[in-house]
Amino acid sequence: MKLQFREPGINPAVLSGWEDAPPRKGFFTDTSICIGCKACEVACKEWNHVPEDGLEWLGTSYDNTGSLGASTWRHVAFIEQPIAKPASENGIASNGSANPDFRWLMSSDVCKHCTEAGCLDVCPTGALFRTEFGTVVVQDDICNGCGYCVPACPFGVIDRRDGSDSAKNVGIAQKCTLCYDRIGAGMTPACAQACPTESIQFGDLDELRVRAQERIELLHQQGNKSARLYGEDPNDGIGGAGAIFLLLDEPEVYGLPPNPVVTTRDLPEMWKRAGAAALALIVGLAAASLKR
Amino acid sequence: MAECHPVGFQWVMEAKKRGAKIIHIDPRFTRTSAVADQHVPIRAGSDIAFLGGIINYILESEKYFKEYVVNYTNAATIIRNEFKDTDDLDGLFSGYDPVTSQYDTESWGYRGITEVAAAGPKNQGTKVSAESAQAGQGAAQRSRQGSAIHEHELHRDETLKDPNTVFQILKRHYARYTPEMVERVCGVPQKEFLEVCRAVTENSGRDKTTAWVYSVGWTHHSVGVQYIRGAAIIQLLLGNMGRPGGGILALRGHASIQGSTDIPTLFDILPGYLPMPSVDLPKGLRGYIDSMVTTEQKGFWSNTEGYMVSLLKAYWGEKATSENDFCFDYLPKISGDHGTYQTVLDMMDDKVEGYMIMGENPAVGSSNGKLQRMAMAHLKWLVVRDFQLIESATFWKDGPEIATGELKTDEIGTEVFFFPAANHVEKDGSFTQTQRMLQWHHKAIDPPGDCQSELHFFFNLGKKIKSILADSTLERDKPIQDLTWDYPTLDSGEPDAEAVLKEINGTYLTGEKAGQPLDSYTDMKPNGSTSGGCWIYTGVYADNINHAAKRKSGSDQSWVAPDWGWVWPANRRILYNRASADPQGKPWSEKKAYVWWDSKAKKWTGHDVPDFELTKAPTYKAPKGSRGPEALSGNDPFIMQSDGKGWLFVPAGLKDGPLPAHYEPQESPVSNAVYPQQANPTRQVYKRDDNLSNPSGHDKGSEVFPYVFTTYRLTEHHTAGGMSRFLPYLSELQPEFFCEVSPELAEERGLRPNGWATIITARTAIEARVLITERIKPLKVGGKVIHQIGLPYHWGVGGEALVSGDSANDLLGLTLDPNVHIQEAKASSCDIQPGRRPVGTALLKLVEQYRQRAGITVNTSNQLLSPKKGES
Amino acid sequence: MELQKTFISWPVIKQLTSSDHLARGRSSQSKRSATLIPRTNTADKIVQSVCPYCAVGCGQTVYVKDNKVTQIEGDKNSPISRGRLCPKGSATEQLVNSPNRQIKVLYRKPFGTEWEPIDLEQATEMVAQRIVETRARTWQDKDEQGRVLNRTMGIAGLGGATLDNEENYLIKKLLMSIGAVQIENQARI
Amino acid sequence: MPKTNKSGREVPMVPKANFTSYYGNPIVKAAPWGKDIPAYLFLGGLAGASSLLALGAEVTGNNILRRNCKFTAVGAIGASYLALIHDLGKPSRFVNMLRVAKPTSPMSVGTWIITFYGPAAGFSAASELRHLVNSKRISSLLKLINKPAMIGAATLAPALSSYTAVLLGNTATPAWHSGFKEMPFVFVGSSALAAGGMGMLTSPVSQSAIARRFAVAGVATELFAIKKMEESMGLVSETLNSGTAGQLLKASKILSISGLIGTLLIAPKSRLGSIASGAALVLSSICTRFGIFEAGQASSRDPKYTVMPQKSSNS
Repeated sequence: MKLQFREPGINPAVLSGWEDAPPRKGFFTDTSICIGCKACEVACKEWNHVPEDGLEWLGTSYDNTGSLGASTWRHVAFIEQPIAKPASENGIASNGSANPDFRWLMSSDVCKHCTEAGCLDVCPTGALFRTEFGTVVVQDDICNGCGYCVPACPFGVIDRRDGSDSAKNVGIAQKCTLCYDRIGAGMTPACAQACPTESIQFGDLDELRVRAQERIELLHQQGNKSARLYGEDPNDGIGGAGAIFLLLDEPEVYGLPPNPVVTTRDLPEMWKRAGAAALALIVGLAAASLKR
Repeated sequence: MAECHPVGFQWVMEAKKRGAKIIHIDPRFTRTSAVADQHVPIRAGSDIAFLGGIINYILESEKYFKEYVVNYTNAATIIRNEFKDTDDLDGLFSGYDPVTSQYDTESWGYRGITEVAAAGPKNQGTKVSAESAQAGQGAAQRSRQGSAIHEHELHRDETLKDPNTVFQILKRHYARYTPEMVERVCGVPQKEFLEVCRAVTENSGRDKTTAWVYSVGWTHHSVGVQYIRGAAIIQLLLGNMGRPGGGILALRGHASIQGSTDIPTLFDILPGYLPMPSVDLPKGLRGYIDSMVTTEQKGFWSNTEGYMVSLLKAYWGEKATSENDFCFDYLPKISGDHGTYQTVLDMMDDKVEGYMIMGENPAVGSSNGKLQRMAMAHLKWLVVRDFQLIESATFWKDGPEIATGELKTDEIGTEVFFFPAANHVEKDGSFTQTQRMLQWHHKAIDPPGDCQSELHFFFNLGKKIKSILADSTLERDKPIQDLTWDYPTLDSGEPDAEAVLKEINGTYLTGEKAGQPLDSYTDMKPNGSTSGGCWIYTGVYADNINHAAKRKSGSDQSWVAPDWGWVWPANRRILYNRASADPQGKPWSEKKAYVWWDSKAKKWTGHDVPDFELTKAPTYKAPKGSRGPEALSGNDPFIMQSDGKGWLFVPAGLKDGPLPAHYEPQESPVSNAVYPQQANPTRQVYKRDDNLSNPSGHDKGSEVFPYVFTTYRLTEHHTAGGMSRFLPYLSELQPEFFCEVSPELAEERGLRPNGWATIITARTAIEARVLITERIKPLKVGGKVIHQIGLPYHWGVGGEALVSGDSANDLLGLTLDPNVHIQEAKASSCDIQPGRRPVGTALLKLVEQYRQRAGITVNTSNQLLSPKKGES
Repeated sequence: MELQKTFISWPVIKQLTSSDHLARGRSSQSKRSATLIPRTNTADKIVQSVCPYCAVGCGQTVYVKDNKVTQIEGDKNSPISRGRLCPKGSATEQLVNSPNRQIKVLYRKPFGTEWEPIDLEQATEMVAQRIVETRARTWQDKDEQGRVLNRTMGIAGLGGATLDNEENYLIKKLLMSIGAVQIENQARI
Repeated sequence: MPKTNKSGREVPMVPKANFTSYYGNPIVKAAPWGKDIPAYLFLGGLAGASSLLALGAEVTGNNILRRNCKFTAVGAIGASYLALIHDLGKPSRFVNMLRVAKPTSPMSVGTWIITFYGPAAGFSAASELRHLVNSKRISSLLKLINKPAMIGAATLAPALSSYTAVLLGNTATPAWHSGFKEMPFVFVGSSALAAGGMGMLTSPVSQSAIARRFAVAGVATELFAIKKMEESMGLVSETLNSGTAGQLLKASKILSISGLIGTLLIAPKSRLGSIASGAALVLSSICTRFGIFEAGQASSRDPKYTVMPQKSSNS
């Protein structure tokens, strides 16, 4: 029995016992065409019966959602920012000569469905598991709410739901399932289906990668040098994401970590260290016992 | 558009992907601006100057589409010598009567035509419903029922050189709308303005078309109709009407607001834009018809009598006979403006006893909210039908006036009935969407509890009224007794909606086809042998098929998708599409081919249903003395117009001028830089102390209200919130009322981010959270910095919604466009101060202090004619 | 037997006996997850509809199970919307099934301080009475010049833009017959 | 210019966070854990090291110490169970922990450790009470399993004392993850000083020499490891010195150093001194665990601890 923690380039579903896995599914969120309508947020909640997440006005542009969480599986970020380059260089949000130094970025964030998923790795119950589609799903009939997945996620996506006991799935870790039930029946996830501008695209991840590549090349050709892909590199710290993004600025501007690494990468080293420390404890005791 | 019609906006994004340039002209930087190629911040209320500037650019640089302009518009038509333009009359057109504040439009007419397109009785011609202007079936069109205008009678100069041609008048009129003037009035730098001009003109012509898209940002002005007219002139000059990718698209905000204009719940029209009978018309049906249609009427309005008689037959069935004028006098007569705002003022004056509100929330959604609520407290009875207990249903309990002490619950005598309504999945029926498409929605489940559709409720109500009056012998009760009201019902007791649709479509009453649905409005007869509830909808039920329910997948048919839903008229997707071909009937270009003359088959064909008589050759010349469609020549694409041409200049039918001229809003922080006349001299004002105005322009006291505010909607909410503020998923996305201000204004007034601000007008003061954003830019207007404040208007004060807050509409007063009686809601003046507003009587005191400081009386800003220089 | 089955389906055992040694995938799948199907698949009835919010006219597909709407989403066949919906359209199911939706008729007496329950039939009857009475009180046969008016200025209406064409038709028809002209809707606003 | 903190002491100037955050919102999420988890970190460590110390006492013939250590271990592990179950969002589903065995999940590994350790420690402790049992059969059974249970518990004990460091380290919580190399040593040191301290607290001076030496070794290890850990944490080490975490860790240091001094100078002579020193050490361990826990939570709340290290690893 070989305990392979990772094997880059391979469909993680295959590594997780789905020898006959269908092509890996994923999202490509092209923020350059996002209009910030939040249809994704609502469609997701409606389909998945995710409860309301607070009626608080945040004063952060048009974002009153704040961040992803147990009761927010899609989150549209709004960033009002000055830009330092001439409008013509920005093929996306160039907004005329009166306002050449300003743009309004919008981006719909979602679970990344990492190839190497910290949340899944640390889950002690198997509630979080890799589906045949290569996605990462919490099974709410299994999860016991240990909460370990929450700090394990390098993106701060998953969270344990608070609230009154009568509410749905309180005490259980919750996040995007990439509409496991829908895609199992050949349907499109609710958010991607609702998205008016195809900013959120769903499909076979390989195909989405190609599309993302083409799109970024086009934007670069049009002079939008700040455009970049996020999560598409299989050699990055999470082995590439199942939900990839086209961003127009640094990831942290959108509240995304710039170079996340799944914690499990360091786990073998951690176990070694823990072993050494355990040994040290034994040695310490032996020394204490011997030294008479 | 991305903000309020995100799903429609997918097509704009699609076009952008293919290289289209998107320009967004708006005071605010919105979600649309975020993805536009160019955002042009403009001073609210200055669009006519901007549009006029573009017209001037087109004419000066000769960028107009000459062949289109000469053949398809009235550019070559010669106007009467008596016509005097705004240049000559300090901003007025000829014919202004300072006593009545109205125009006599006679001098605007075509030379040689005695009663130039005098659209019905002069005081009636333009009582066009508010947003019919939006429908593209606008003011001008409906009043198009003018006398026949034949080419041989018209004076035309196709060289466009005659100084009295429309073309030359246009040129003179817009000569002063230079880029410098645009900058001075709109606050748009010339460079930026010229960028727009270039983009629009370069993207028009044989191979390309430009589309203009607008919403209530254009209609909510005291010169709203003229805003649309401005765009119409541009589109006609550039040849963008009746062609794919062109047009002026009105984006409307309610599922069937188009339908409620076509089959109107509006005071001034009957179904199909037939005018409501007015008291000052000659007597009877004949008088009504003759006032609109002459014996030699040209175009499709010539059969107005057929449409009207069919409607009367639909209403009163067999009781309507040629002997009794088809019960024409059963119809009530109007005698002026009975629009919703006039009605509310009448409520204040205790002239109205009962009010029925169906799916609207005037306490929040209508202008001068306080007036709305106070007026409801004057009623004897009020019926509210909605899904939720909206603020209009609970004003007597938790409205803002209870808090200020202006109303006391136990002193309000209004009897209130709240009826829960069924929603769209609980009933069959059709919506007409913004492009005139009827789409059927099928009933999925029964409504819960007491919920009922309006169809069911009004059917029952009608039966009850009929039964109460069944034995009456009074003359006035006969229209009720004789009304046909026997619809087949479903198990639930509600009427079969398809049966109603069939009645709307119309049927043959006699002959071998008796009982069969009509195929087309051309089948309608003035002799009582047909019935039909709305002539423009005829065909929706042709062949006994509910065409509104057609659902052939978009991917299984052509890009025009004719087999999805049904578009009036005649399932035609683009109106006046004859104009998509050149005068000879050939497409202007292959790329823009849409409808063309097939010379072999000798008929019009194409991707859409041709908006032209199918076999009328492009070369056809209307014979002398012909009438109706026959009188339209082969190159008259605008078949509802009395001369078959697109109107650059409107010789009749509008109340405030044949050409758009820039006037300042009722409340403006600047004086009119274009003309000495400050505001629309025919605007509708109300000199009442419950509807005061801020001082405007350079009037004393105007400095008390130095800022411009504009109201609008957000993606996350729906109008006055009845369908959004009660839903958790929408409420959480925009939970509180906020104002959008620039960092500069925040600095000037000491507003703190995420704090509170109080916004004050002569009507009231409201509070909002402060969102400081660079999306709002201060503008330089005539050397002065103008700050604008953005206010989304979705919130209201009440106890039932999940989220509530002050209503932006409370700030607005009532000043109306004279053509359509729509309020000016998009540009008014105000003051803003940091902190929350006072409560209780202190609030009233604050407003009173402001009024005193600004010296406001009922006459403030309500002098329609601006004083001449030196008079003041 | 049952115990044995339980034991074999114990993920630890599955984990040791399958290629999913780390228990990160198939062996951790619960029975419920393995048999999950979308609720759209179990609908009794699928109905075509149109979004009730703005006037774009997006197509909606309504799924019904046991006479309850279980899902409303975009209709992919619509050439207008291609299956897409905005946030409002996406919230339509909540509009329909809203737990705080008012489903009973309420009545407020003149000078009353609270709502009172009332029977639907009775309330409709009362409204009919009010209309007839007000109409009689405010009826105008002719104006001061003797011209025909045939109307009441005592009854007004507001609404229609959110209603069906058929409904607007009946409202207009009925109110024309009673002579109420002040019938308006959002199109004026 | 050197910056001074509230107490007026000079602190090293931290490079200014040069990045744009999303409205200052955190990127990673703080663990949704309450006080149960740091309490468990302490209790688990105490239990493990106590089981080990019990073995040492057995070998060195300190029977009272052995018995007390066993009781400490079983009490601590019992309280651990309660804490762990209490902290679950769905306590009724505790048993789902045994659905799978995942080496990628320290919590899963830990669950299996305590699943076996707990009964071992229990039986081991129970055998100390065998003379109170009337039934001869049970009494002899307890005697029989005493040694295997004690050895079994002692075998799992080092793992129990050290794995919790992996539990914290194997997260995206900046302060926990960045200290993963040294934290196991901090934790075993803390466990040892706590167990030793508890031994001193509960057992006569004459019996607890081994406990004192164990504690001294623990203090030395912990102090050294924590210093090393701070160094390797870089920017994130700020969180160890500020806020609640800073106060707790400062208290921990004072307690452990004073406990150390007491252990060396007073405890061998005075029962009271032994009790005081032992208590200081136990408290020190509690403060360490709560301090490190809090440092992690604080590091999650400020996006700079997530972004800055990642950006520097980028370039």
